[in-house]
Amino acid sequence: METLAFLIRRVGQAVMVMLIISLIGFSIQDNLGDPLRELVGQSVSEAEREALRDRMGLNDPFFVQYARFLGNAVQGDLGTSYFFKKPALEVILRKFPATFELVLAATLIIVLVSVPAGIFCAIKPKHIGARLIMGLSIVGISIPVFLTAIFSIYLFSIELGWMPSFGRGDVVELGWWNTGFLTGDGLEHLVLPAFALSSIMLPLFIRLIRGEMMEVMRTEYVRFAQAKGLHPRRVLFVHALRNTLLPVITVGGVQIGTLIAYTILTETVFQWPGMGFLFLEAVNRVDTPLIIAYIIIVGLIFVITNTIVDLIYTYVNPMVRISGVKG
Amino acid sequence: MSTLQRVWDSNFAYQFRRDPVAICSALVLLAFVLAALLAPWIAPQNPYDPLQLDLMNSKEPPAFGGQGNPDFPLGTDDQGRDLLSAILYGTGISLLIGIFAVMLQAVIGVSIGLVAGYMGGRVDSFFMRLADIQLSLSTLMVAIIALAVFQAAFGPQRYEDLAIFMLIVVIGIAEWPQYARTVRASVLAEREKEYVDAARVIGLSRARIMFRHILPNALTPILVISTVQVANAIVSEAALSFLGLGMPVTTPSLGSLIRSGFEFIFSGQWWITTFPSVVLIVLILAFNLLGDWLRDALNPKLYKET
Amino acid sequence: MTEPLVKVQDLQVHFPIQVHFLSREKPVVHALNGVDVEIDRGDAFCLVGESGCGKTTLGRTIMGLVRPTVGEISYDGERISGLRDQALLPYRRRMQMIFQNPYASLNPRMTVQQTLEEPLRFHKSELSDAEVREHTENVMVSVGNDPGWGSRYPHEFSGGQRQRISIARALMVDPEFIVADEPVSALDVSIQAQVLNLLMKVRKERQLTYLFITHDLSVVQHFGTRVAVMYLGTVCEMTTPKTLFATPRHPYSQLLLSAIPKLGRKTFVPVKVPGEVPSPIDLPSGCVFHGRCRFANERCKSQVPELKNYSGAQVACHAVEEDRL
Amino acid sequence: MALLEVRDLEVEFAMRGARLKALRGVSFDLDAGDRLGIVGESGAGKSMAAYAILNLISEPGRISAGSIAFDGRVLNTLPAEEMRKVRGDRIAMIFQDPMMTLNPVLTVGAQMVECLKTHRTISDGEARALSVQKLREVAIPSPDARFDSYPHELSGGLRQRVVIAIALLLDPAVIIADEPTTALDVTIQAEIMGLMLDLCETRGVSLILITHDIAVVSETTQRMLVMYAGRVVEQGETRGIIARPSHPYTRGLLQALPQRNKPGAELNQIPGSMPTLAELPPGCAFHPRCAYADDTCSGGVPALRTLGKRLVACHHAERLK
Repeated sequence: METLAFLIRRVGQAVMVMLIISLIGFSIQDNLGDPLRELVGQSVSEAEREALRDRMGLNDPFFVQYARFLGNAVQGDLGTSYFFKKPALEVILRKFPATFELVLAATLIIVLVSVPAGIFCAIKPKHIGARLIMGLSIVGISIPVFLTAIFSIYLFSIELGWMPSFGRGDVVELGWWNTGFLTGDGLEHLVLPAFALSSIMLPLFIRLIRGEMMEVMRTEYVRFAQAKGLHPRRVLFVHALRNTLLPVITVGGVQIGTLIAYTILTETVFQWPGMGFLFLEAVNRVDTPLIIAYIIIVGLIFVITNTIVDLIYTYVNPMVRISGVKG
Repeated sequence: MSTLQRVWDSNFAYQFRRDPVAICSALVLLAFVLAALLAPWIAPQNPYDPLQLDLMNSKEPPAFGGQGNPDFPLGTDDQGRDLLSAILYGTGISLLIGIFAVMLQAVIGVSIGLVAGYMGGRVDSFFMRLADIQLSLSTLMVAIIALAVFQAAFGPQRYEDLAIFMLIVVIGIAEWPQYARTVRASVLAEREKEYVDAARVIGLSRARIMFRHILPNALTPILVISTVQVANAIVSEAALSFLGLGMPVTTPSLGSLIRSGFEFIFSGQWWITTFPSVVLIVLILAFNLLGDWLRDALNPKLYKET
Repeated sequence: MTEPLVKVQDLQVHFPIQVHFLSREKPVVHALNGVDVEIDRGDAFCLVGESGCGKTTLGRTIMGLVRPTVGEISYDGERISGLRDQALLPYRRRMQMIFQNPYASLNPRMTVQQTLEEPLRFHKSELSDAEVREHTENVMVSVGNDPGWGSRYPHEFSGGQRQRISIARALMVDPEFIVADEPVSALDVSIQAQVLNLLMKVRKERQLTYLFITHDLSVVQHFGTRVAVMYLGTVCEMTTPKTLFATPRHPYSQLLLSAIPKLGRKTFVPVKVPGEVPSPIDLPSGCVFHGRCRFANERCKSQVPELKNYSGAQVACHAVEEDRL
Repeated sequence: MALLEVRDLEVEFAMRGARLKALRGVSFDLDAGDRLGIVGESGAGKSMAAYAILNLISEPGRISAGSIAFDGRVLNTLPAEEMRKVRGDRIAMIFQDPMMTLNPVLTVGAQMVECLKTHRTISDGEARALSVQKLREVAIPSPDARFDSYPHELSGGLRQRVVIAIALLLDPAVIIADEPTTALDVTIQAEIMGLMLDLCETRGVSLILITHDIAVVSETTQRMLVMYAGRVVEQGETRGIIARPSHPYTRGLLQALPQRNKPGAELNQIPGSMPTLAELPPGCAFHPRCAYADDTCSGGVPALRTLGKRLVACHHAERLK
């Protein structure tokens, strides 16, 4: 019952956010491109334009137009890209797999490295390795993603020639999806971009996990677990880790947005054929429908991932699960 | 005992004196600020003045390699601009945008945080929900989209003139939730303390309690996040300029210098990108190290989700 | 019979709990459920009870820090509950408060001098700087503090010293009534004695009236002239400490007394109390204590007992009334 | 030989380059089935002693001298793995705040079963049965249901019962209880105390009760030691000490209690407050607050010496008679 109520609330919230985003998207459309520009040439007279505007509903009140925009959007119609002359949604979704795989690879790197490294730094704070990790992490945080990307290209592609410098390599088509995970060339192309994308988030999470872990290790319940004579491994992984992960999950939810923002930078440097690269091109070409489609798709991704993160949090934290109120 | 003596003896100063990293970061920052302020006098040329640029001098390698022109110690970019001068001026622009953007963030964020924490109830819920949404959309994303739209709306020419102002405004507005949440969290924590009740028992007005009693106690976390926020703002500016949404090449910031050199890195002119990058990294690192130290030294209970 | 200094009539305080801003539920904590208390001039009136019994809320409501949901509070014959802040100011000078936690009750960013001067300058703005300083010094000396402490900050002092500074702050405006909310609970035993002695001394010197909130019955016995035992937002028994200790009437008072560890008692006498304190969100019907009371019957479960006089004590208990104990 | 022998225990902390001694030579014995009270004000080092016995002092603190012998083995030099087997199994601990002692994300049952499975080879079913049995013994209503509860679903009193059940789970020889009832209300405190005593007595478990409340110690223990600023100042039979304290501090502490004073009269207060570790006075740490102090007291640290049936660390203990 409570879970259901929680879900309903969460979905309600998601719909609210999407409404706001769509409103932003619509205002952009309303103020930016003139749809007539693409439809008719320069030769059409002002009177004819006005007639056309009326017929297309461009002179309707704001909210009528917005409602129409919303209705179309829900049906998957976000307008036609000026440049590609194709439905904007289709153009964007075509690029979705590339971005998704990049984010997935970077997320895997972040999770697989930050958790053990953070734990290690928390339990052996004086160890030379831990100090090294902490020192490197502050340097890592201080290097902007696009610089990591540039210098990794410079080092590994230009100087050493180990890695391809741009693009996605060979991809395999699986229905409407295309993946670089299945070819050696595709994986090789993924290494540098994924590393660059994870480069800021990784030290951030190492530090976060370390900090939370050290705080948890000082709590009375960890001391009690130690006083019970439990094996240090159990104290660490069963008692401390779960409590450490609660705030980490919350931050993770917030950071997903930043990660997607960084894909724009990474994809630009590596010319990775994903949504971010496409978006920047669209910005330069003032391809309004594509810009709006990108904003809405990205908004949707945020909302979905945040909802999933919330559900995971609820699952891990029994206090929310039962009472529904943070205790 | 003088105030100065008290400051010197305080735990805070003691920890600062004992920490070489903190001292170094502070010195580096001081050097950067001085260099940027004195740029018009110490820079070999004025990189903004097209008359001083000569395309004949373009892509000169750094002088110390032995093959470059001694007039350009760090080499030149593709416009023939002296890199050292461009970096000195660019650092100034980056710092300017960073600091003003953070001031704007602080003004908006602290006000909203105070109001939300003080009024509570629906006002609080509304602002915090808004902050949640904006944070989860990521500040860089908000900035990219906003600037992309502005650029499309104004056209590239007019946008270039407005760029510095737009960057400050957009980065300033995009990051207010950090301040708002931090301030709200400390206001909520302080509001429950008994010294506030003591002030109420005296009969002091709510405004006086807020500003005289609660706010001074909420300042420590504001100070701590400010350092890191300046670093973040500078990174954001650099990222936006790198994407071509920020400072134009004619009045380059560090980010736009990096952008202008990026394409030449493949053809061997590594210095155009590398030198501004190193400066940018050192600058951010110094801010981050200082922020880290401040956090440890003052040890405030910061809002967790920063 | 003279008018009591503080008169509390049928006071009820309910706090709504914030659930979610979209939720329909409006749960309420019943912190006080109809409390009637009279504090006479010169009393050291003690409120005693376990955590959550509403004793602190009662003190805070009298001080105007909490708004009553129902009921009325009068001070010196004038109604003060529901007054606006401005109208309350004349009373603020006459009533002051001392808090529990010496580490939180002083503003860490203000010097001792600033902390002490603030109430005086606010209420007596006509005083000159020299007069303010002189008064501050006098009060500091009267609570046994070194007047030279003025330029220092709270963190430089120990818990006991801070509590003495708090007391000095309360005395700055020469109040006649002081609410002391667990003023010694956070202190070590040897320091407790210092602070209790000080409170007794200033009471004698300044003819103060105290509302002393505590969970420690031994302090009540030593300090109080009257005592009210509270349980779950209601007063169960009101009498003098002497009577309470000699003949506790209410079953809860008896339980409380039997539970305090006695110095020098040679064996431990176990206490058996069925159940736990119920939640103040879902109050039990009838007498709030009936679920844990050995003497409870059907009437206790349905009818709320009222405070009634029994030679020297007011007790709210059906069993006492029916002489079933 | 006593079950637990603590000798000259010292614990020090590295702070700002300086070494601060939180414990400065603490010695005591605990016999099987005995109940020992450790009394002191905050900062006296009484909790530190408890953590030291279980070798749970964490950085930047460490045991810098002395020995802890338990059942013929020296605990503070045991390998970590051996020490771990003693904790929870032979020596169990109960902490102050039941709200903080139990892990919020694990069920009560999980926190009991893990303890059993760490120290014994036992099947899941047996572990559950035994845990529920223990929950029943500490008088928790519907123990079967409570086994699957999360800590935040229980009240403070119930949580402390769960903690006691966990401490008793493996029938330890010693239970160290660090302010077990301080966070609880008086009526709950009385119940929990009664329960703990009853269980220790019927099972022959030795108890070290650490508290600031002399009255609790006087009712529940046979022997007690009084600590001040990291040292034991008086040690002996509880009844004797309560009736006739030999150390000025113990005496001051007892006389400051309202129970020991005429209602309304001025309490016999001890002036000043306990020094912090960083600013310990020379000689006897109590001398600045002591009415009996003279030059000998500031000159030398008084050794803990035998006086009748008692140990006292005071140059002037004889004068208190």
